[in-house]
Amino acid sequence: MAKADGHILRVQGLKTYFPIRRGVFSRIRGWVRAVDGVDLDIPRGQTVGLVGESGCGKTTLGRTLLRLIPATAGTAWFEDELIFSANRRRMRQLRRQMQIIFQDPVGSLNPRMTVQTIVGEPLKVHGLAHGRALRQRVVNLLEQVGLSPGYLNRYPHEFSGGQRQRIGIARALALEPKFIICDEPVSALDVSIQSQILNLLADLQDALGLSYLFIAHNLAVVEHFCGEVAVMYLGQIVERAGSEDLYRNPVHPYTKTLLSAVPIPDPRTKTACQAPVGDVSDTSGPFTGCPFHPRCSLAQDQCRQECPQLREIGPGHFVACWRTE
Amino acid sequence: MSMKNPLILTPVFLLVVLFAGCGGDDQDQASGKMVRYLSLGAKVRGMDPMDIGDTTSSSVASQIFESLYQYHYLKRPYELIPCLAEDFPTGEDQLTYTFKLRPGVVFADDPCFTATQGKGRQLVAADFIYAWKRIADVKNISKNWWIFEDHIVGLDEFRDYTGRLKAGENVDYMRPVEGLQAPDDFTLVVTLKRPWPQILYLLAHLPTAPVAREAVQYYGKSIHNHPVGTGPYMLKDWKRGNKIVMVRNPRFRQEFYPVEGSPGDREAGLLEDAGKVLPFVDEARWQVVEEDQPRWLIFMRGQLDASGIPKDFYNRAIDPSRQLRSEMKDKGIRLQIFRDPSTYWYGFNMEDPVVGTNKPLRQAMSMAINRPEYVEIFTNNRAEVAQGVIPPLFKEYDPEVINPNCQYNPERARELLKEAVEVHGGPLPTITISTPGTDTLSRQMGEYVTLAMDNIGLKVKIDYMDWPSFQDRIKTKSSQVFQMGWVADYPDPENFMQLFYSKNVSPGPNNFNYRNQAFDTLYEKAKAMPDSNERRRIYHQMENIIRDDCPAIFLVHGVAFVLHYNWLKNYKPHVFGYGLIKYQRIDVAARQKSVGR
Amino acid sequence: MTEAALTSDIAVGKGRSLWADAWRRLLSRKLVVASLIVIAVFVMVALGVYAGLIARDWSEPVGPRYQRPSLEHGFGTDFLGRSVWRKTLYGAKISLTVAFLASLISICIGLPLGAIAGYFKGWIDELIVWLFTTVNSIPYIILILAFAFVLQGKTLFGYPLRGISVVYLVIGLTSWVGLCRLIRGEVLKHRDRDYVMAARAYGCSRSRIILGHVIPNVAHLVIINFSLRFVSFIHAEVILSFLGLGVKGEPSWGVMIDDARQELYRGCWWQLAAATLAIGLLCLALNIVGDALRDALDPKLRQGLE
Amino acid sequence: MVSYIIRRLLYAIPTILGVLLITFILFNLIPGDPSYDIAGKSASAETIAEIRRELGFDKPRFLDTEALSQGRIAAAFDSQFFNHFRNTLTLNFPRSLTSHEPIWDEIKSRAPASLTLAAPMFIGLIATSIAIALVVAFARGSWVDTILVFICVVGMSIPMLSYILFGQHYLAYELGWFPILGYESGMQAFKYIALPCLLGIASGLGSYVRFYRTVMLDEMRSDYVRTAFAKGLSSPRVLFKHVLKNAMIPIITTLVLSIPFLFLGSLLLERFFSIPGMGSYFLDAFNSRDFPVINAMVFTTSLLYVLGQLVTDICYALVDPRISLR
Repeated sequence: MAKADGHILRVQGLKTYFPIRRGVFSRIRGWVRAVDGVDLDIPRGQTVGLVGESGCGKTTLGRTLLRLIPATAGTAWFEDELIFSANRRRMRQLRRQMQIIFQDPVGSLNPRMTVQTIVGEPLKVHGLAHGRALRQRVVNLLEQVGLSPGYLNRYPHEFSGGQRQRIGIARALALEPKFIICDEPVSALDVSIQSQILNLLADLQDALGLSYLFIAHNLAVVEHFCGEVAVMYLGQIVERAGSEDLYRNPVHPYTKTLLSAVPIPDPRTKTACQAPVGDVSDTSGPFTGCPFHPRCSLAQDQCRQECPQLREIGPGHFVACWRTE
Repeated sequence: MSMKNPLILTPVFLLVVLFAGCGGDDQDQASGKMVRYLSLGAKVRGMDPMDIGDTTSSSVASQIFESLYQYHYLKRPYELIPCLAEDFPTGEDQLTYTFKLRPGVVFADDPCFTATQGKGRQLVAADFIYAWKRIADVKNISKNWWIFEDHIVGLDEFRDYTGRLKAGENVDYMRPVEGLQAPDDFTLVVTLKRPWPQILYLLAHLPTAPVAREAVQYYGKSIHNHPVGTGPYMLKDWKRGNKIVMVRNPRFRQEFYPVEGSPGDREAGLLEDAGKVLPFVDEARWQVVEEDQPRWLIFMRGQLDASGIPKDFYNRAIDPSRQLRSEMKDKGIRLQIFRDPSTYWYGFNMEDPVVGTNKPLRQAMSMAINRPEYVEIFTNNRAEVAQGVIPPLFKEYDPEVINPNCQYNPERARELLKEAVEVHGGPLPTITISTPGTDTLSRQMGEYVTLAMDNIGLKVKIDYMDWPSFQDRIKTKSSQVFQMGWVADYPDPENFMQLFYSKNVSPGPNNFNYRNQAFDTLYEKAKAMPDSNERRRIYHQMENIIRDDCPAIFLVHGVAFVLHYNWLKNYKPHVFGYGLIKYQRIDVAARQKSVGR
Repeated sequence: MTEAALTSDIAVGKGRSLWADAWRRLLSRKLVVASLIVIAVFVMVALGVYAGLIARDWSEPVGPRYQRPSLEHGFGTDFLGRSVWRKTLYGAKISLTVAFLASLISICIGLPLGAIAGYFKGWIDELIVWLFTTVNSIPYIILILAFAFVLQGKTLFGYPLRGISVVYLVIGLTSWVGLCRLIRGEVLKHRDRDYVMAARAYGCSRSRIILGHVIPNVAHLVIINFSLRFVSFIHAEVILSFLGLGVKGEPSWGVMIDDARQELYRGCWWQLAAATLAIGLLCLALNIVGDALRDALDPKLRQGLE
Repeated sequence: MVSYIIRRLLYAIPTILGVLLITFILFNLIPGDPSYDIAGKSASAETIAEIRRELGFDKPRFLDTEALSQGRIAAAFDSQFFNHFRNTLTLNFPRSLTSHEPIWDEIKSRAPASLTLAAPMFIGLIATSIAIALVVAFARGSWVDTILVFICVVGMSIPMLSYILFGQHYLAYELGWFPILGYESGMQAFKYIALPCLLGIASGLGSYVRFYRTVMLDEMRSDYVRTAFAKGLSSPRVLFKHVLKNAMIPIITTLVLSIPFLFLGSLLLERFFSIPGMGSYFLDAFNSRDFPVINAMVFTTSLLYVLGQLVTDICYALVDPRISLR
C-alpha cells in the first residue's frame, strides 16, 4: 500500500526511540521506546482521539509526526507525501498544512512577543503577508478564535489561560492547515473553560474542514469530540475503535481501567472499579510479551511471552490483547 | 544554635591569633650581634659568578666572590687595587699579562670539598682558568661572554669547540687554551689577541671571579644556589623571593680597612677604622621589597640601614636647597649625594627612513626638551643635564663643552622642523617613541615628552612596552625613537663609545645602528690605547662627532641620593664596586637606642 | 471591519511587555532612580568628553604642581600641574569606554557562542564547551597578561592597537566565559520549551528561532550580567594600570590611582581621593541598579516574591 | 560513581591539550626573546645567535617540514611545539631560564607562602561573609539588611589598590599595629600575613556577602523553608538546619573552584607585602619571558582547576542527593 489512501494522515510502524547512555564512554546501553510500532489513520475532516497515561508516548507521537523529534523507523503519509523523507524545502511546505496546539498555554507562547507577533510570525516566516495585510490577517484570526482585535499589542502574560490557548489556536490556524495535532489542548484549563475551547475547535473543524489528532490523557474529554479513539499504552496502540463503540464496549483491560477512572456524570450507572495492579513498566529494558501484562489482572503465560498484535474484533474495532479471543 | 558560634567566631578567632603574633621583635639586636639590613628591589636570580649579569644578583654575590682586582673603597676618582692578585700585572708588551696571586687565600668551607672533609682549599691560578672557560662554554649559556669575546688567544676556539658538541657530550675543561696558562699555582699568564687596555677593569668584575671546580662538580646544576667563594661572607639562608642571610666567613684572609682616602673622608669619619681587620659586620640580611612605598616605610621604621629616595618621597626627605629635612636629621638619617656613571637618552634608529636621514628633525626634537625642567620633575634635581654621552664622573668629561642640540630652544626647534619638512619632502608623519617600561614613571615621562614635542609642533606617540618587548623592538631594528640609558660597567669611556661603533649594530649594543667612518677609525685607534692625554683627545673628537650627528637626544646623567642612618658607619657609596659590606660597621647601641625609641 | 475601527481598537489595547514591566518596577524605587541619575550623569560626562565639550584641555597645566584642593583648583593639581578635576572628568570617558566596550565584546562572544552551544547540542556544543572550559582553566591573570602583550602594538583590520583599545580588547576577550556558560545553560532549558517547538512546527528557520525566540528570552540575563560586569571591568582597568598594561597618554581613573599610590607618601592624597570617589560612586550606582535589575528581570526571583 | 569519575577525568584530556595549545600559541605571539637578556647588555650578534641555538629557539615552531619531506619522521617532530608538549605531559619541566632553578623546586618553595596568605584569607572571607549573609538573610527587608547590604556595596565599589595603600600606610606604618611587610615560614607567618589577610577579606567581603545573600534568599523562598517556618520552627534553627545546608551547594562550588587560584596567590598583596609566593614569581617569569616557568604554572593550575571541578561535582552529589551522577 502506498500513499494515504484518501486519509489525511496515515502512519505505519512508527517507532521513536531515545538512546540511554551510560558508562565511561557514554555508549548507548539501551533505548527508551517512546513510540514502538504505531499504525494510525486519520480520515479527512475527522477527529481521532489518542488517549493514554502520561509517559505513554502520545505526545512524542504527535511531535514525531511534525518531525519535531526524529523518527526511528516507520513511514507516515500526509495525503500523498511521505513526511519523514521530505527534504527541507518540501517539509516547509508540509508544515503549512500540519500544525500543532500545545497543552501548556503559558510555555507555548513566547513571553517576549506581542499577540500580533506570535500569531503573525508563521505568516511572516512563509512570506504570506506583510505590513497592513499581515495585521489584517492577524485581526481576522483573532476574531476567528473569539478574541478582540484590541489585544493585538498585548503580551501573553496579560491573558487568562483560556485566552492564551485561543492565541495558540490562532497561531496554528494562521497558515490555514488541513490537519492539526491538538496535544492535550484543554488539560491545563479550568473545566468551565475546557468546553469553550472544545466548542471552538469543533466550530473551526466545521468551518474550515480541519482534521484533528486529539491527544488527551483521559477519555472523558475525547468521548464527544472524536469520531474514533485510539488507546495507547507504553508506545503501542492497544485498542482502537469508534468513539461510541469504545465507550460502550471497551475490550482491552487497559481501556477498561481508563474508563473506570472517568468521573461518571450519572451516579446510577455503576462500573466496577478496576484499579490497575502495579506501576507503569519500565520501557527501557528488553521485555517480552504484552506491555500491559505486569499490571494486568488477567495476565497469563502467553501474555508474558508474546506481544499481541492489533486484531479487528468488530467492524472498525481493533484490539491487541490475547485475552479477548 | 550550636553551629552559629564557630561560624561567627572564626574571623574573630583569626584576628586574635594574628594580633597575638605581632609585637615580637628582633632578638639579635639584644645580643649585640652586628647585623646589616639591606633591601633588594628585584629577586636574586642566582649566585654563580658565570651567570650573574644583573646588579641585584651582583650586589649580593659579590660579598662571597672576589676577583683579581677591586676598587679602592674611599679614593675618588675610582681606582683599582689588587684583590686576589698580589699586585698589578707584569708584562713587557700590551699582549701578555702575568698575574701573581695573593698567597694564603682559601675557599670558604663547604661540603663540596670532599677530599678535605669540607675544609676549603687554597685558591690556585687554575681556578681562574676554569672559571673563565665556564664563561666561554656555550652550553652554560653564560651572560658574560661579552667580557672575553675576541680577546684571549684560543678562548674563542674553545667556545666553538663547546658549540660543536652534541647534547650529552661533556665539555673537556682540561682542553688547553693557549692564552690562559698557569705555570705554577700562583701565576696566571694571559695572552691577548690584540691590546686590551680595559682588561684590569674587567678583571675586577664579579663574573671573572674564580670558582672551585669541586663545587661545580658537587652541586651540578644547582651550583647557582651554593656559592663557594673566597670572600668575607658565606651564604647562610636564602628563601627565594623573600630574604637572604649571610654570615662572616671565619677563614677569610686578612684584609685591612684602607688607611687613606679622598679629601674630606677623614672629616666624615670614614677613616676611624683605618687599618682594622675586615669585615666588621657579623651578618648581612637582605629583604626583597619590590614596591617603592613599602620599602620607604620600612626604612623610616629603621628596618633598613640605607635607602635611595623614591621620586615621590623626595619632598618628604629633602628640602628645596638639597638639604635633608630636619625631621629626617632628627631621626639620625644622613644624606649622601654622588654621581652615577650613567647617561639617559632618547635614541634614534638611524636606519629608520624618517628620523635616520633627517638631521634637522633629530636636532629639533633634541632642542624641544627642557632638560632642567625634566630633571626637576622626574628626578627632583637628582640628575645633571647632559651635553653628550660621557658622564661627568669620567675624567674624559669636558665641562667646557656646551652642546647646542642639548639646549632648550623651542624657537630654533620650530625653524629646524621646517627644514626637516623640506628634507623629508612633505609633512612629517607622527613619530613613534618606544619606551621600555609600563610603570608609572615611564608613563609620566611619556606624557611629558608628548607635551614637549607638541609644543614645537611635532606629533609623537609613545609606545609603552615591557622590557622584553622593547628589546625585541630594538634588536630587530624596528623602533623609530627609543628611550634608553646606559650605566658604565667600568670607569673607561670606551664602554660608552662602543655603543656607536658600526660593527656593534643591533642586535649588538649599538642600538642606534649608527654608522660613521670617521668615528669607527677613531674608536679602533683609541680602543687599543692605554689611558693618556692623546686618548683623551681622541675621545673628545669622537664625542663631538656624536654631538654633531645627533643620533640621540641626550637627556641627563644620574646623580644618586642615598639616605642612611648614622648607626651605619664607614658608609661611602661606590658606583662600580660591589662587595662593600666588609668595610661597613654598625653601631649596634645607637641603632637600639634609635629604633627602640 | 473598517480601517478606522481597527486602528482605534489597537490604540486602546496597549500591551505591557516584560521589559516595560521591569522598567516600571525599577522606577518605583527612589534609590534606583537616584543611581540611574548618577549613571546618566557619568555617561553624559563621558559623551561630553568625546564631543570635546568637557575637559578637552586636561593636559594643560593650570597652576603649580601638587596644589592642594582649593576653590581655584577643585580637586588640586598633579605632578605636571594639571587639574585633577579635569582628569577625573576625562577619566569617566576612559573608564566608561573600557567597561562598555569590554562588556560589549564579551557579550558579542559569549552570547552567540552560548546560544549556539545550547541550541544545537551535539559536536558544536562539545566544541564550544571544550573551548570555554579550556580558557577557563587557564588562570585569568595569565590570560590577561598574555593577551595584553600579544595585542600591544599590533594592528587589527588596519587599526593600530594601543592604549585604550588594548585595554578593552584584553578585558573583553578574556571575560566571556562566564556569560557563555550561563547563556548555554539557559538556552538548553529554553530549546525544548513549547514555544520553540511551535516555532519549529510552523517552519521557523534555526537562525530565526535563535535570534527571534531564544535570545530575547535569555536577554535579561545579559542585561543583569552586563551591569555587574561593568563594575568588575572598571576595577580591572585599575589593576591593569597597576600592572602597567593600562591606558597610556590619557588619564583614566586607574592611571590616577597608580599615580597617586606614590604621591600619597608626599602627602598628596587628592588624586587618589578623586579617582576612588569617582569609581566608588559609579560602581555603587551600578551595583544598586544591577541588583534592582536582577530583582526586576529574573522571572524566577519574581515568582518567588509574589 | 567510579565510571563517572573516570569519564570526567577523560574529559580533562582535551582540556589540558587545549591549554597547552593555547598557551603555546599565545606565548609565541608575545614579543620578546629571553636570549637578549641572557646574552648580556654588551653581547654581540653572534653570542645572541649561539644562545638562541642552545635554548632551541631556532627550531621550527610546529613541524620541521624540511625533515618531513626528507622522510625523517623523528626529526620532523623535533620542533618547539612538540618539545613543549612532550616536556609538559611527562612533567619534565626544564629549568627556569633566568634562575636555572628546577621549576618544581621553586613551586614547592613558593606555593606554601601563597597558601599561607591565601588560605586563611579565603577561609576568613567565606566564614565572615556566610555569617554576615545569614544575619542579613535573617533580617531581610529590615533596616539592618539595607544598611549591611549598602555597606557591602560601598565596600566592593572601592578598588583593592586603595585598600592596600590605606592599610599599609595607616594601620602598619602610622599606627604600628602590624609589620609593614615581610614573611617568615612557620608560626611566625601569622604575624606577617595578618594585615594582608585582613585587607583581602575587607575588599572581598562585599561581593561574597551579596552572593551568599542571594543564594540564601533563594533558599528561603523555597517551599520547604516556608513549611518549616509554618510548622513553627524557630528562625535560627530553620536558618541553620535548612537554609545553610542547602545553600552549601553554591558555596562549595565557589570554594573548590577557587583552590587553583589560591595556589597562584594574590598578586597585589604579595607584591606590596613582599610575600614570596606564586603571584610574584609568576609576574617575574612573565616579565622576563621565562616561558618554561609560565608553562609549568599554567599547566599545574589548569590541572588543579580540572580536578577542582571534579571534586565540586562529587561534592554536589554528596550534598544534594537529587543530583544523580549517571
